[in-house]
Amino acid sequence: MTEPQHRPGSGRQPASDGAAASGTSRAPEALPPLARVLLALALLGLFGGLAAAVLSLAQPAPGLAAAVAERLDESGVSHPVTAVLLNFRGYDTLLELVVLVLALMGTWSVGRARGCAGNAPGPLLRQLPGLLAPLMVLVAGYLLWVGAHAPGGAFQAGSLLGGVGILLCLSGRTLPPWAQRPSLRVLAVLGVAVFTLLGTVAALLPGGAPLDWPPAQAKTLILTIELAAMLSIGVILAALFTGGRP
Amino acid sequence: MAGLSLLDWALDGLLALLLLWLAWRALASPELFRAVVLFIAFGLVLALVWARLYAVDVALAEMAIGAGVTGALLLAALVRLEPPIGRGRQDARDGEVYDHD
Amino acid sequence: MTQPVFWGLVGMALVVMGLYALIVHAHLLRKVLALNIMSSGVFLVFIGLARRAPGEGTPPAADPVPQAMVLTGIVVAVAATGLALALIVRLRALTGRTTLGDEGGH
Amino acid sequence: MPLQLLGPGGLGPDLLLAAVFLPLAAALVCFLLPRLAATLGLISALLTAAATLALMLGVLAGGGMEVQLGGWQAPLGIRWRSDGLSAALMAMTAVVGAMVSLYAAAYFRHTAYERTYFWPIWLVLWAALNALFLSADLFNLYVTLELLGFAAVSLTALGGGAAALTGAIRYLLVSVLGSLAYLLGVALVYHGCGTVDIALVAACVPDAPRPALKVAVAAMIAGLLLKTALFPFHVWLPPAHGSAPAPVSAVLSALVVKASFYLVLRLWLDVLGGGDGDGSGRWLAELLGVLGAAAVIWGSVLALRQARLKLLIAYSTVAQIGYLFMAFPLAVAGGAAAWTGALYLALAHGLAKAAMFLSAGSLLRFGGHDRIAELDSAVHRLPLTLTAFALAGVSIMGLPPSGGFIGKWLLLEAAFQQGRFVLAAVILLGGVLAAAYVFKVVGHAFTPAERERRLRSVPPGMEWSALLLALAAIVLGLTLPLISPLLQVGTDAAVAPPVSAAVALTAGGAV
Repeated sequence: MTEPQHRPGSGRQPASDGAAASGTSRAPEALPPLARVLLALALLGLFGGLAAAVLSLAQPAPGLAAAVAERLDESGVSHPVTAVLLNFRGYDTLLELVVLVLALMGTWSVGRARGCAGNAPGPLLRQLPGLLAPLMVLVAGYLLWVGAHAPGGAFQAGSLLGGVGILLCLSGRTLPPWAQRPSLRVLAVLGVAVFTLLGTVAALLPGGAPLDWPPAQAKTLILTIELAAMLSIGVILAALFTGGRP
Repeated sequence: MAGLSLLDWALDGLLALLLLWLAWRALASPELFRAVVLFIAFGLVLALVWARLYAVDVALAEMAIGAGVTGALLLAALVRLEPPIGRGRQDARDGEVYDHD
Repeated sequence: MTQPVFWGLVGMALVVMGLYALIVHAHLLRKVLALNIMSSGVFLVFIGLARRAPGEGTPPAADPVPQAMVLTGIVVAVAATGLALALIVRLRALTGRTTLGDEGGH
Repeated sequence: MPLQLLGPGGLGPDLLLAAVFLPLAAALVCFLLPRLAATLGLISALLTAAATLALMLGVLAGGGMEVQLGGWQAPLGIRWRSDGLSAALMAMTAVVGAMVSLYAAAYFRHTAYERTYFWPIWLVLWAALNALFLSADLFNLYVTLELLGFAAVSLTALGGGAAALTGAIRYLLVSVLGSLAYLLGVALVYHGCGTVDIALVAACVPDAPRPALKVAVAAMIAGLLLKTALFPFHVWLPPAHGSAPAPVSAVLSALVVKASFYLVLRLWLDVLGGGDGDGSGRWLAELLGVLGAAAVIWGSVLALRQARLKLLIAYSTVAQIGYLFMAFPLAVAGGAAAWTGALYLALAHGLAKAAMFLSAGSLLRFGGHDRIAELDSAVHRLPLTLTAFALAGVSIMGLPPSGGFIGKWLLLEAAFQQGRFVLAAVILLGGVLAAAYVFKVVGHAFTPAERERRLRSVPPGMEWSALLLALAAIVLGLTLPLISPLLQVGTDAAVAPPVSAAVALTAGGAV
């Protein structure tokens, strides 16, 4: 970061803001020294309490590793973390996807996107996506597929896709016309929509419960949801990067 | 856990010190840009810690989301919050009016 | 002290450090950084302590349930960061402020 | 429809599903079709309210209901559990939600931009509330808390100005901090008990390592107090609630702060078994009571000193939250009626405070400002709105026959029976101060206009929804026989072993 711009009127800013804007000064701190010392002492006491809690936890630990292992073959996947994320505690994951969509709605409601970080991209940044993007998409696809039986899955894959979006944005490329507003929205809510729909259908089957995947179809259902979730996560993370609605 | 060798402890200790130091520098660094870069480094070291704790899924996610996307978000926001000299036009581009109150 | 307890303590230290920075700093971007470091600390407590149980297989895999929970937490944290930054950038564009404006500095 | 159909064996589980998934799906559709957002949003809001009220009738008729999500038993899976406590709060949410939706349809009619974002975010917020009231899983509750917080923050920022943005950012920081403290507690609970299911954790509490458990409970409750804005954690609330658009302020004050209060209560009753296990539970209850009493006085005094109507109402919320926590020392000392009183106050405050904020929004729309001293002659132009405000004020003051009266009466009774005269005095003083700030507003509204101003018309939808909510707050006081059994369903857990102890046993056997 080079010298920050001195805006007109910055003299009337709070002093702490002025200090923050000038890169050479000390970190802005809101509290006077005495209060900071007292705060540090109080937090030291807090750390003591927290440490006591950690130290008091007995060994061996109770945990759910055994319970997960026992029912793993009914989950449709052989990687325990994926089984927890998309089957045993799939409802958490659904709500987490809603959190992402909500962050997107909130960001879009605040203002328009102001382009990517601004600078005209240098030659490296212009060329990089051409090389990296296909590779990253490939790796994302691999991570999604491998998640069924080894570490990986929709979140890691989706964030890689998000990275692709960020790179493309930084390189100054614009979205192709088909990816403009309406389909962007569709992609963003796809994960939640597919998850909710399948979860509701599962509840309406005789003897079913919400998000209850029949063991025979579980793997297909989980991969379908993960595919949709990956696309949504990628689109949302990239859209969050642009900082506003398109 | 009982079979933790001296080497394991050395590695754990080193990682922990590095993690705490990076966190402290990221929080106390006077320059915001440096603070954000240190935070990204913190995320990468944390990913190593996850791998060391056999949480490979979390390590991957930390690298991609914790360090990668969060870092990118922070850097982008930093540019928008403190535009460097000569790039003030960008702020006015959207027709937004500053009212310095 | 065992390895899980060690990492649990490191996690708690990160929580406390983040809390200190959250209170002390006025700049909103620093507050966001502080919250992110705090949440990393919480995740470290969550996963570090999970290694107390003797794991199964080689290498001994960590308890998958805390791992899944921390994955959820990481995604929630990035969502919070994105939303917070969008609001902060907007506040800066409207008022020129990068602080809440009612603390410090005055 | 026969009530049995709504109970556990019949449509009950589907109603639980509808309460969460219907507003969620509707939010997605509203987001995808911004032009139809208002129409679709209003229809789905009314449907959600209907499903939730049917659910409450089902709980009244057939008792609590449970759904195992994904078909997995706890501790592996997540449970929804609907009992009287959650059904009562969900029903209040439904009434407030339906009226706020009606109000918002009129309020945002001419602001296309706010409208397209208000509806999806508001419906997600409603889904998050219902999900929170239903969840019986500590980690899942963390996710619902975050969802609720982000939705509330986004809605606050919808106000657009610098004040709204500052309020929203402070709200977000506080909300995330509170959630993190809660999550830290959940992590310790998981490592102490090996589960995050509420019933299983309750069964494990006697054997859990003490320091870890105490720190976990302290962290969770501290985080929730921050979110529910109990004194001295209240400073973030008035700016956020005072600067958001009126329907949003109503939702935040009436519903969102109640959610974290509900969770404190849930932890207290279902996890800690009423908190009288050992000395520290009683100590914590006394602390909460003292903070509550301080909130009643401090919030009321500050409300009285505000010049702007919406800030006055926001500080009144700070005070009314205090009453809810004053029930803790009274209930722990043996007065289970204090819980009923606190719940009654929570419900009555939700209805009345929503009515107040909606009225304030109408006055703001009408006069273009909400400066209390310049509300002159509003009564001639907006009689319905002023009536709504005054009726809501009756409930906030705690005058008969309102819901607020019943709640305060039950608390007072418990305080007198236990000889806690200081608490009783605070309860009465809070009522007097509330009367003062309500009459301050009403008095200014009755003064004749001194000068002509540019005045805008207020659509009838905005006036009537506020009035209906205020009437609901009054009628609540007359329905004690109907609602009291509902609240008993929840408080049973404090006296008898948890309803879900059977689940704990079967699940414990499965591990």
